[in-house]
Amino acid sequence: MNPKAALYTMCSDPASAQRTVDALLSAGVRTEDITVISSEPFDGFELARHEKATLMPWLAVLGAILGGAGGFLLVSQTQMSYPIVTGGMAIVTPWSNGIITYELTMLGAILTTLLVLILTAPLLRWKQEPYDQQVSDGKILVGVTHTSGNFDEKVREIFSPGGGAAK
Amino acid sequence: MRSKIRGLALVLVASAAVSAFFLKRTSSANSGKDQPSIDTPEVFSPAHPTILESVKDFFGWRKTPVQPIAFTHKIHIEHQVACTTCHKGVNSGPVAGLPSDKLCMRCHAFFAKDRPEIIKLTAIFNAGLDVSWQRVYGFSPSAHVKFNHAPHIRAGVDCSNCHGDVKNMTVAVRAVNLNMGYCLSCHRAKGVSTDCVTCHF
Amino acid sequence: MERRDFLKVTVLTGATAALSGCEKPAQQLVRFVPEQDLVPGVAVWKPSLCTLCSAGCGLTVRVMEGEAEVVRKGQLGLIKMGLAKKLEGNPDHPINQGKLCARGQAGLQLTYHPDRVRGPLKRSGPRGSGNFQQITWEEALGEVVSKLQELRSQKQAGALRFLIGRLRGQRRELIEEFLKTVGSSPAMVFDPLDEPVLRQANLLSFGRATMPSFDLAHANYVISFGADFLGTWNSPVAQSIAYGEMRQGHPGSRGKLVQVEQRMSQTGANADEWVPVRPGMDGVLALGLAHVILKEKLRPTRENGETLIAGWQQGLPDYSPEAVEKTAGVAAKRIERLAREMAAHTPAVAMIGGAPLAQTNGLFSALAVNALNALLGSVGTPGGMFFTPRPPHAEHEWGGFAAASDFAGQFLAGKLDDTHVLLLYNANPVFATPAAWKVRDSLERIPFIVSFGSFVDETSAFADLILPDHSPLESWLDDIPESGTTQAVVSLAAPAMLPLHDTRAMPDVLLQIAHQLGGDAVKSLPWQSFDEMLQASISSLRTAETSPPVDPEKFWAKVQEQGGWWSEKMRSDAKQTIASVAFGGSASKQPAFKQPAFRQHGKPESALPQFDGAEHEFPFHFHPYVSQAFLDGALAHLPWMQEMPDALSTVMWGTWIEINPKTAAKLGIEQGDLVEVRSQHGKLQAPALVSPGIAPDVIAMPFGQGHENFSRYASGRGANPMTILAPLQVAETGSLAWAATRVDISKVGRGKLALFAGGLRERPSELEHR
Amino acid sequence: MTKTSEQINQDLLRPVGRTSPRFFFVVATLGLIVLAGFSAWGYQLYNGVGVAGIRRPVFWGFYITNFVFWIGISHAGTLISAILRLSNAGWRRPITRCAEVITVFALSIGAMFPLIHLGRPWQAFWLAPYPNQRGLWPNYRSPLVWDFFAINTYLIGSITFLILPIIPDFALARDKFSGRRKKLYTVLSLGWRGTQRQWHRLETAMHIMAIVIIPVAVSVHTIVSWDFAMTPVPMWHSTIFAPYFVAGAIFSGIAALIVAMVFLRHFLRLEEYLQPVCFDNLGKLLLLMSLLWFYFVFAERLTTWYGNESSEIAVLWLTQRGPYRYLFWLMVGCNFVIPFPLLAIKRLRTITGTFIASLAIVIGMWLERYLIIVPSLSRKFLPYAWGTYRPTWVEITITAATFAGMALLYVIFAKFVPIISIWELKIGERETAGLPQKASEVEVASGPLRPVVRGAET
Amino acid sequence: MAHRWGMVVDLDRCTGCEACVIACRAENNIATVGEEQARKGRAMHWIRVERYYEGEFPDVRVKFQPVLCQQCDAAPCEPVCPTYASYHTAEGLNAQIYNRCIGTRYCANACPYSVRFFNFFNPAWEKPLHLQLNPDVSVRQVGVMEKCTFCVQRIKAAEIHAKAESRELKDGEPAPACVQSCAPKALVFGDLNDPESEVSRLSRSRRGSKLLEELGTQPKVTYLQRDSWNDENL
Repeated sequence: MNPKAALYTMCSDPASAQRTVDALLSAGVRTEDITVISSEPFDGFELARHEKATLMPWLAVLGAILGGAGGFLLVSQTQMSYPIVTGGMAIVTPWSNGIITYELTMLGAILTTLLVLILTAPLLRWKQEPYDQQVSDGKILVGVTHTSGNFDEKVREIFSPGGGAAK
Repeated sequence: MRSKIRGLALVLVASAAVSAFFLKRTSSANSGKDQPSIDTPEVFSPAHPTILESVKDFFGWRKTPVQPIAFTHKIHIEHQVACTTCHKGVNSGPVAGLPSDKLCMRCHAFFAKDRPEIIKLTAIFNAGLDVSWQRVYGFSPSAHVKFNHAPHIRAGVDCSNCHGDVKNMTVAVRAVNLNMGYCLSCHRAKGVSTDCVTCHF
Repeated sequence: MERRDFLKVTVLTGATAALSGCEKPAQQLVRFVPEQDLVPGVAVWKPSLCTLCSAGCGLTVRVMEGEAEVVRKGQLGLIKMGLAKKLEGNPDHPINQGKLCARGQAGLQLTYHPDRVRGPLKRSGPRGSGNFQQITWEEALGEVVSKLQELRSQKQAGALRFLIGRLRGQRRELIEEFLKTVGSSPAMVFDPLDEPVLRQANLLSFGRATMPSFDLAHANYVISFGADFLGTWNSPVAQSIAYGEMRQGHPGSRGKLVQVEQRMSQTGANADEWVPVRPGMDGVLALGLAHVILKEKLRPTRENGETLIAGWQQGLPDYSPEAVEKTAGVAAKRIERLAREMAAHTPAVAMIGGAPLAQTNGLFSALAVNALNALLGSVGTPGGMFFTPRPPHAEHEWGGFAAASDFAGQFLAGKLDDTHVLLLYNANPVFATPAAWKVRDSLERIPFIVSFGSFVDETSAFADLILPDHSPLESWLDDIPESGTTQAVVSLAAPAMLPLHDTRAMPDVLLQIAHQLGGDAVKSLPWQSFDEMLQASISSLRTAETSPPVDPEKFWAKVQEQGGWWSEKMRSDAKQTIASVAFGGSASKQPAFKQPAFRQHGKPESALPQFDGAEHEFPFHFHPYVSQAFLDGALAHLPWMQEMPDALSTVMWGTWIEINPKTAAKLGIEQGDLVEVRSQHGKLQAPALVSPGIAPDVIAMPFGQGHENFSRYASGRGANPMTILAPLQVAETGSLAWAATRVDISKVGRGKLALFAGGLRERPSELEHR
Repeated sequence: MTKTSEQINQDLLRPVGRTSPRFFFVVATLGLIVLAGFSAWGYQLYNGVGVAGIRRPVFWGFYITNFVFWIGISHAGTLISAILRLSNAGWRRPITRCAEVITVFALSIGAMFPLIHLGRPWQAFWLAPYPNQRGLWPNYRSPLVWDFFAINTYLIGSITFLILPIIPDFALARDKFSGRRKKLYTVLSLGWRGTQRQWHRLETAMHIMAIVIIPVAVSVHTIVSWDFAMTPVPMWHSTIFAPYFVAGAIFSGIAALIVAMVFLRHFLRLEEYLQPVCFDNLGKLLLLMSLLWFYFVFAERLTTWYGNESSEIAVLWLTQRGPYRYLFWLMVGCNFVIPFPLLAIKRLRTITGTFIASLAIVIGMWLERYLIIVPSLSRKFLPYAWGTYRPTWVEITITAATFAGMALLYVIFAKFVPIISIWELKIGERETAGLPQKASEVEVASGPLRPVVRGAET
Repeated sequence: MAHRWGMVVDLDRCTGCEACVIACRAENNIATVGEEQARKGRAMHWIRVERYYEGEFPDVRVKFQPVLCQQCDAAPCEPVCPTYASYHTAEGLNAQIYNRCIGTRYCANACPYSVRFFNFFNPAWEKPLHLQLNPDVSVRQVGVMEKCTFCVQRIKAAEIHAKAESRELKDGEPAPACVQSCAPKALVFGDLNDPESEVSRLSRSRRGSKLLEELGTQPKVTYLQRDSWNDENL
């Protein structure tokens, strides 16, 4: 049968979704295979245990550092590489250097955050399954991907009766 | 990136133009008389005569000049005519200068009278007119650059450095892209001043 | 195109072109073969002369090759020619020694003025309308010659009159010679800037009807009665140079400048002490000073003063400080102090000019000042006043012009009425005479008027023919400066550039006319062109100082190259140079002047000025003055001058009326309000300028603006004070007493002032708040 | 009262879904004004900046005033919503987006003015550092170059900050609409499904952004103030300027926000969402800023007056007693005298009260910018060079157009995007409804799974 | 040794005749803006003679003070320019590079002396007035700032000329138009690096001071204050 096949049900509130998820887990479904989709975040609930950790903040810091370095190199190197005659007046001064560096540091952080978000969320992938428009009405979709063979039955049982159609 | 921004600027200028006409009409209607433009013999102004001109100038588009007479440098130099015979300002002042056809006729009253170009020349001269040579490098006045030939000649810079191999040109053409970078590269190489005010004032 | 539109041109420049999308005509125009061979981009300096005022400075003209639009054979085209780019002072010239005033430098715009008359014109509209049509030189000259032959045949050569402005040297000689040969009377001179009263006074005092020179460089004390000698009077550049020396030229000793006037002039602004005096009381004050000096025996007295000044022998009993304080309004103590100062700090010199001489008692004031100079022992001595020696060959002392009273006299004597043909050159009486004189009407009555002017001005507008002269830079020029140097000077210069338009030099035209008339004219005026005449006239100088005489051609070349001839002998310091002149010396023969009657001046009753208008009805003295930018108005058509901020008012592009702050407050007038000035003879309107530098009972206004018809830049701009002046005359000279009118003023609305300055004071009072 | 997510969806998507003729009328009117503005600008580009009223010595006039003003307004959103997010104030939820939108648009408008103001705008790209044959780079010592960097950073930052929380709402719109709109929102929602992973990442990103954007916002207006403080111009060359400007910026920003909210509340019928509490809290904030503003003005004026340095005192008196006195005291009235009682007295701190105060402040703050720039320039050190400035129709038209432009952009935005962050609101609702927030609040699953499945029933 | 051009203005000699003003116009192709623009405060005079009244009638005095670009060593106009259009040359002049100027007008605000002038429109010369234009100086166009250059074109010409003759510049050899035209010699120009030049000598005078010295702009123009007259002068 199709390995991409996914089963899902719609729960009316986070609590029941939580129970469903727990049931699935206790049924031995791997947490990565459980997809919970909701129209709002439920920070309090442990609907997706494996999703807690992310490097995003650290990456942002890294981006900031890169941006800053870039900024500093820009102001210093461009001037040095093309010596403009200024009759002995300063070309780049530490203070103004600092300002440019600062701005580009921040820019670096912002852009990396955006980038990391897009890559890890992930965004910009339009055709993704499973999904159900009822989510927008406040329902919570609990689905299982990559169910294969013997699991199917258990999952169906947990979802049944009236469980969502298997896809 | 630069071209992008220029494009943007272009859009701005264009939109400006459109609305400007709109407003221009109304305003001149108020003032009761339409204003002469810089093209009338009335007024001299550095303003561009048309929007189109200004755009051209902005992007540095210049149409290649068509000389009224196909003067060939090659032949003249082969006949041992020195550059300074005609461009006599070149080692005394800023401008090399173009000769009037009086000078041409000093020789061509006798030489090569049968050549078609010379016949043209003679006709112009006899009409009491001067040949209206076209500038080869039509620099825009907004370049605000003051180039002085004499010091370069004194410094032993060869004409061909900037004018290309005129010796072997028939009608002079743009051989070198005389942009600021070109000047600078030479000034840097020769360790001459790259102070802006050396050329711009 | 009017001035305000000009701006719009700059604003909307290119707009219509964009609409029509046409190409620059510069690319369509044909090119003519150049007439001169110049090295492009390289400047050559050519000597020339400044003709804008009586000083007669020498110029060097920066000439570079350029492309001019010209008409050749009726076709418009481009030609490479030498173009004058800048005017500077001729470093070798004894008068201005390489320096040049603002006006002189702006003279450059005379040549390139867009409204210059570009070819001979014939009147098409009614007189004064300024409508003309172009004709050829042949037609024009033909018409003039026929008119003159008519006169000759009708034996009325006397009905030909030549009205000229300030003119010296060979041009003047040529005109007079021409008039003589056609049997007409000498030219009438009209020059509002001339000081006929001072000439008359100098004639009486020193036997020289000449403007004085001053050795300011060596003076320790200078008292000037109304003479704006740093701005516009006499020889400003020479005097400014000397002034600089007086101030800081001799380390340790710095001369003092005292200025006596009612309205602070540019010179007054530089004075160490500014002494406001009642209008017309300058002579009284001068004698008051003399009184103190005589009384306290501060200087050895001069005997022969008595011949001119009543009571000189008795020590001027009528002019005690107290008496003078009453009349002149200067504190007695101050008079005594000033007198002692100047007596102690000789060489001290007094000068008088401008408004004081334009009072009815102007001659008295001038004589009083001359007497004061004599008393100070500063006549003909270093640091004093003297007369510039005349070059050996100049037989006439033209100005040495005839006194301007000449025009006034002859005009008022109705001489213009029996005139059939009037030739005009450099004179604009319609603009620069009081409306009360009705010059227009008399011009109307003259059947045929020919103008040699380069511009259509109010007077030329009456001409039937305009035969435009070259601009000075395009002409052969010569001049004999009358003051400002210790050397005898003959300035001479060849044209600095080729003519731009289809114009002809006035002298050449005159010669041509003479030759066409034939007869004696050809004999007395044998020259084909003016430069021949110049060469002939100056050749006599070869022998003047160098013996053996230099080769004529060499001499001619040298004169042209250095821009004139000046005496080598009389160079350097003032001592031996100054011609010895004695106060009260007898008068020599002066063609232009009526022999003065040696009557005594200074009897108090005759010393006081009269004014036009009753005090209760016209409470203010009207004090017009020569404009720093436009002089008498002859330069109002130069854009540079129009946009030059006036030194004191900082006004550009307009006239103004100066009012004392107190007076303004009393009348509820604020800066920039439109004010109406009324005299018995007319009224005018101009914006008010509130200035601390003017007496509360005086209203001052510059000459120069208010042209009706004088190029796009000057026409219809500002108001002309001349129009409301009373036709009073200065006693014994008949010249116009232009400072003797009384007026009343009132606010009529809001005016427009273009001021360059923001604040009036370096420390505005509001800064003192706390 | 609480609302179900259906209701919320309905109410907040309504303005996006249905379009009344009034909308087109508003857009048309505003559009015309904006067009007029662009024509004026075109006229100016064509003829030269001389068609504006600027002159020697007042080389900066309306344009730079508007620049500073709009950059100031732009501090409404991002800064405020960032602070509120970090402090996790519940009442923020309905207003964050209105605020952030203001930021983005005000900033883009403000950033236009240096261009409008330039003598040769077509060369403006010389401000950007890029390699070129001339071997020339921008002068990094120039505050204008600092501006260039700061404003770009801020713009990118606040656009991100605005877009991120919109994504889920786009997804919602995608599901609710059909046809062309569906396609549009499908693209805009960037493939958002609402997986726990996406939610988690999004919230982390928002958190980082909120932290980063605050110092950026502060730096931007600091640098704007330095455009003035760096030059030796009487009363410009002062260290107080940076904080003074930042405070003023937040001040005007909040005011602008309140004004916007009132309009939204009225026209989009969001009475139940933009509740008085928001206005009350913002009002308090505004009161604080008003006091702060007065404090700065007082400090600045006092120092100048006491110092009595001639050139500075000239400007001081020019504004307080001179021709500018009417504007000056009007400004004080608008920024302090009027708002203070309205905001301080609880009974007056109603929606209407805050609205009036805010309007006054918006006007007052514009005047403040004008009075900072023009009088100082017209009274520089040498009295001879003093001069007075009068704006021309060109400047006035362009200024008017920017206000219209702001409104226009706002209206159009509200037409395509739910102006209140729906998903954040839902969280708020669930809090107020006392629904379980944590797993521990529901009884842990035990026994047979039936109920669970029943729970899964629809 | 590099030159350092400077000027001395002797206020005791200056008569306010404004010859310098016109000399500058003629030399530097300064546009005439016309009455309306003049009234709007857009008249351009690279050098101006400031006039300050002191006291009230009848005890009035006037101070004339020519003001031109002070060519400051620490010029406020330079650092603020984002494009280096306003910068410091090797010889210590504050140069204004027209074709690099984008017209922020920031320099003009920063300049305490208000000696910078802006081309609010394209200048225009009614023909044939344009034939007077000096080919050695750019004709500026709309949107660029301009100011006194110490007649750098004259300095350059003199330097090139001297170099061609392979000699050093003589004192007072390059003279700006204003200095050249000043009758009472109130303006003196020269090389401040040459201690023997007239300008150096005069700038060491007791009367010497700088305009708005307190701002620390370090101008290269020295003003010699007016002397007062008293009997001890003799």
